[in-house]
Amino acid sequence: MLYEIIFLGRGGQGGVTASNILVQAAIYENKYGQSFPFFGAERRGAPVAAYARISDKPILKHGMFNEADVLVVLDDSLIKLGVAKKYTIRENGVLVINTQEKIVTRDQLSARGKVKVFAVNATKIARELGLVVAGWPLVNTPMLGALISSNGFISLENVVKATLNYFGGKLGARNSEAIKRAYGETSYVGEV
Amino acid sequence: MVKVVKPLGDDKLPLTKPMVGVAGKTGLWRNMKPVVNVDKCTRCYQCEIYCPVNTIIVEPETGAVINYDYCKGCGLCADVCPSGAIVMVPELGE
Amino acid sequence: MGLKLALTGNHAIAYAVKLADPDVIAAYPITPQTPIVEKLAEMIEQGELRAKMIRVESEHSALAACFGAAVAGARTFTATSSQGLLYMHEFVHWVSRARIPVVMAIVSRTINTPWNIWPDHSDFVDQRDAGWVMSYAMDSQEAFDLTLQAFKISEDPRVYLPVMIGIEGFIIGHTAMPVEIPDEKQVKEWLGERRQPYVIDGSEPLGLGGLTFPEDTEDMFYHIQEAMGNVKKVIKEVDEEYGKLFGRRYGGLISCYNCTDAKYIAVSMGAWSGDLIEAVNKLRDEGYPVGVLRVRYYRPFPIEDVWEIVQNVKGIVVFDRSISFGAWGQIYTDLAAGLSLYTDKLPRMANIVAGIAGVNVTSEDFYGMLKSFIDKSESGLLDRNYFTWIKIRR
Amino acid sequence: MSGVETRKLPLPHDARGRVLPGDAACPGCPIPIALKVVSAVFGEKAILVIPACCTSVILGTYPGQAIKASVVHVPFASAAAVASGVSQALRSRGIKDAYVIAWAGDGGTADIGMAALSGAAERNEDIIYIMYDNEAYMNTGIQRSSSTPKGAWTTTTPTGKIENKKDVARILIAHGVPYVATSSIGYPHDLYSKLQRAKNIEGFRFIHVHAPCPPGWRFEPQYTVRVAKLAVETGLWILYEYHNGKLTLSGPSRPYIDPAKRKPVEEYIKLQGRFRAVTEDLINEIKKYVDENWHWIKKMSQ
Repeated sequence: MLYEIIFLGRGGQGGVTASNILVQAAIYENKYGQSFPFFGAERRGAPVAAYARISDKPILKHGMFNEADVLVVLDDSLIKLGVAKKYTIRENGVLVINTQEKIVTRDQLSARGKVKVFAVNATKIARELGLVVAGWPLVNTPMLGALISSNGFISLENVVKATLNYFGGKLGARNSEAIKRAYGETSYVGEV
Repeated sequence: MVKVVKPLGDDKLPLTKPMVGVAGKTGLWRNMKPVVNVDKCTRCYQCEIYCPVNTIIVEPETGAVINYDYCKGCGLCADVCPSGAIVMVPELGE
Repeated sequence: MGLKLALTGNHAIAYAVKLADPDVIAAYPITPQTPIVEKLAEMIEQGELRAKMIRVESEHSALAACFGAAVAGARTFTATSSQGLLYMHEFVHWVSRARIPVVMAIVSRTINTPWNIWPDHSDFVDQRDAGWVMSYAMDSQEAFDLTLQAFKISEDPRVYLPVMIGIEGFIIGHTAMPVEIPDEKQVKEWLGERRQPYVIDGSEPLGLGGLTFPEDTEDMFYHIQEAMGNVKKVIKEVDEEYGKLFGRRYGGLISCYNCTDAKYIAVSMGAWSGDLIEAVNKLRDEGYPVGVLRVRYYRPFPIEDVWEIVQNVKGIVVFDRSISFGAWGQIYTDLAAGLSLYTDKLPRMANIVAGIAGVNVTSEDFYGMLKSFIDKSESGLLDRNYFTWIKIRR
Repeated sequence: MSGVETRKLPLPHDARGRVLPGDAACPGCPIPIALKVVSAVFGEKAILVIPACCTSVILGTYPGQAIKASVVHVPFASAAAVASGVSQALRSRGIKDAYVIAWAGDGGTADIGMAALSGAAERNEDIIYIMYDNEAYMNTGIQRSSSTPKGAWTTTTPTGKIENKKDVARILIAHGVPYVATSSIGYPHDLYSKLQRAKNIEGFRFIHVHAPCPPGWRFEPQYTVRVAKLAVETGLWILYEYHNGKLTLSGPSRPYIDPAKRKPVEEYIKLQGRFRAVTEDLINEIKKYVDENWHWIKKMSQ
C-alpha cells in the first residue's frame, strides 16, 4: 500500500523536517519512504508544502503530486485563506489539521470523496513545550504525532525513535514529548 | 540605430514587466500584524522608509497606513517607530 | 565588384566585421584568434571602424559584455578559441536563451591539456547544444561571407539567435588567400539596421531573464527549437540574396561536390574538405562514383539536405576532426541519428576520426581512406558499419 | 531617531511605487530597502544588472518583476562585464539619461565576480556598482563568503569563520576609480545622498552597502535596521566616501572616530545567533580589527 502525504504549512514551521522524520520511522519498520520539499525558494511565513510517500514496497515514483491520501495542515489559517484548496484529497482520504476550532467545511477543501477529519491543537502543545522560533510555533512534530494517530501506518514508537535520532539531546526529548502529547490529544472530528 | 521587431513566430521571451504581488498576496505570510495608533503617529516617515515590502504610506492627514494584503508582518516598522505608534499583535488573535 | 585582397582567415573575418559596422566589440586575446582582435583594434584606432572596443579581462567577460551591449541595442562581435571558448561556455548558453542576436568567430584549436595550439574541431563542436546557429568555413573568402551573413541571419525576426562562424586556426586563420571585399555601401543597404526582439536601454522598465517556472521556461526553449527550424529557410534565402548581390552562392546549409551521380558520399566540415575534394577528383579519374558533402552549418543540423543527397547511395563515410570520447565523431553521431529518423534502411556507413590536435591530413590520406572503404564495400568484404580513429604519422 | 531631519528630505515620495509590494523577499529583508533608495534616485531610468543572488529571487517570477526599473539578470561572475557592455552600447547609441547599475551581493562581488569587477574598474567603465553585503551566500542557504566576518557561523563554517572579512571598498580604492563609498541600509539618507553624488560623476563608481540578513545572521526580522545601526555605532562598519583621492567620513560614522563614543561590539554580536559561539578571545580580536580599521580611516582622511 502506497500512501502519499502532503504537509501544508508555512516556511519555518518545519514541514520538511516532519516529512523526513516520517520516512526515517518507516525505514525502522522495514517499509520504504520518500520525502521531499517543494522545489523552490522557501521564505519564512510563506505557504509551503512538503511531500512524503510511505509504502511497503520500493517506491519508483518521483513525480510531484498535488493529490494525496492524507493532507496535513500545519496552520488552519491556510484552510481559511483557501490555500489548502490547491491540493486534492483522494477518495477515502484524511485531513489532519492543527486547529482549536475543529470546524472544517467541505467547501474549504478539494476532495474526491468523503474526507475523514482529525484535529489537534498543535500550536498549544508547541507553545507549552517551548517549541517556538521567531514567534512561529514549531508544530511539525506534534502534527507528525497527529498524523500517525489518524492513520496508524507507522507506530508511535518508531516516530519517537526517529525524532530522538533527528534532533538528539534536549530538543529531541521535547519534540518526542510533543509527538506523544499530540498522538494522545488528536480527535476524530467526523466526515465532511 | 536599432529597430525593435517582435519575433515573427510570436515566440515566448524571458521578459518581465513591473507587477504588484509577484510572490502572491504576501500578507498570507504574517503571524504578527502591525497596528498603527494614528494619534501617536508623528508622521516621521521612518516606517515608510524602512518597510521592506513597501506596504506603508505616510500622509500628513492619515498618518501611517499599512497595506495588509502584502505586509509580511516582519515587525520592522514597529521597531523603527520612534513614538511607539505601531504595535505588533498576533494575527490569529491567540 | 569590390576589392580583392590576399587575406588570412582571421583578417577576412575582421574585414567582414568592419563592413557589418558593429557598435560594440569585446574580446580577449587567445592564439590563434588574436589577429582578428588586433586587426579590429587597429581599424578602430585608425578611424575606419566606429565601434567601441571593450578590452575585457577574460573571455567570460568578453561574451558577457557583448551580451550586455546587444541587449542594450548594439550590434556586437567577439572572437575566441579553444580554452577561451570553454571559459565563456556558460555565456554561450546564456546568450541564445535570451534570444539576443550576437555574432562570434571561433578560430578552432584543440582543447588542452597538454598545451597544444594546433587546430581540430573539438572546441567548436563542443558548443553544439547551446542554441547558436553554427557555421564553418572552408577558406578565407567563405569565412568573410559567412561572417557578414551571420549578422543578417542572427537579426532576422524568424531567428533571433546568436551565430558563430568557425575556421581552423593556422590552416585558414593564418593562411593568406584571395578574398573579394564587396562594396561597403551596398553591404550596408543589404544588412540594414540592427534588429532585435527587445531592447533594454531605460526607455521602459523591462526585465530580462528573471526567475521563471518550469512550464514557461520549457515553452521558451521549445521556441528556440522552432526558430532553429526557421533558420534553415533563412540561411537559404540569405545565400540566394547574397549571391545575387555579391556574386557568391554556396547552396545553403551544405555544399556538394560531384554528388548527383555518386554512389558513395564523403562527409566533412572545414578546410580539409578541399583536400578531400582533391582525393575525390583522383578517385573519379579512376572511375569511383564518389562525391563530397560539406557541412557548412552544423547547427541547425542540415539533415533534410543530407537525406536528399544520400537517399540512394550505397555508402557514407563521415570524417570527423573531433571526438566525443567514449562515443564517436560528433558529425557522424548527428548524421546517423538524423538519418535514422528518415529511413529504416541506412546505407553502409563509416566514421573516421582523424586530424585530431592538428595532425596533418593530406589529400593522399583521404584518397587511401576512401578507396579502402569503397573497395571493401563493393567486394562485399564490408559487412558492417565501422568507426575508426586514423592516426596519421609521417 | 532623526524624525525632524527626515521630513525635510525627499526620499519617501521619490521612492513611492517603484519597488512594488508583494516581492519574494524574506520578512525583514534589507534588500528591498536598499532597492527603494536606488529607485528614489534613478527611478525608471535605472538599468540594474543582477547576477545570481537573493535579488534574482526577490524580484519575483515571470512575467512579473517587483520593481519599476529595467533589469538584466546575468550569470554569477559577470555583473560588471555585462554592465560594461550595456554602458558602452548606450554610449554608442548616444543615450545619456539611463544609468547602468550592477547590483550584486557579496558573493557575486568579492568572490566569483571579482575578476570582472576589477576589469571594469580598471577600464573605468561608466557604471555604478552596488555591492549589497549580507556577509554570506544567503540565496543558496547561508554559506560563507570572503565577506563573512571572523567568528560568524555559516553552514560551511559551522564553528565560525576563521578569516577576517575581505575589504572590497579598499580594493576598489586601490584601483584609482573616481568614486568609492560605504553605506548601510540602516541609513537610507546616507545611501541616498551617496547615490545622488555618484549619479553626477562619470566613470566607475563603487558603493558597498552593509545589509544585515535576518535568517542568515540569526536575528528576528524586526531588528534588521537595529542591527545595521549597531554595526555603525560600534564602529565595526564605517561609512565613508572616497572621491578625488580624498577620504571623507560620513555623518553617521563621524562620532565614532572617538573610541569612547563607540558602543561595545558585544551589543552588536549578542543580537545575532551567528556569533553565538564567539569566545572572549575572539571578541578581543574583533575589537583589535575595529581599531585597525579606524587607524586606516584616520590615515586616509588626513
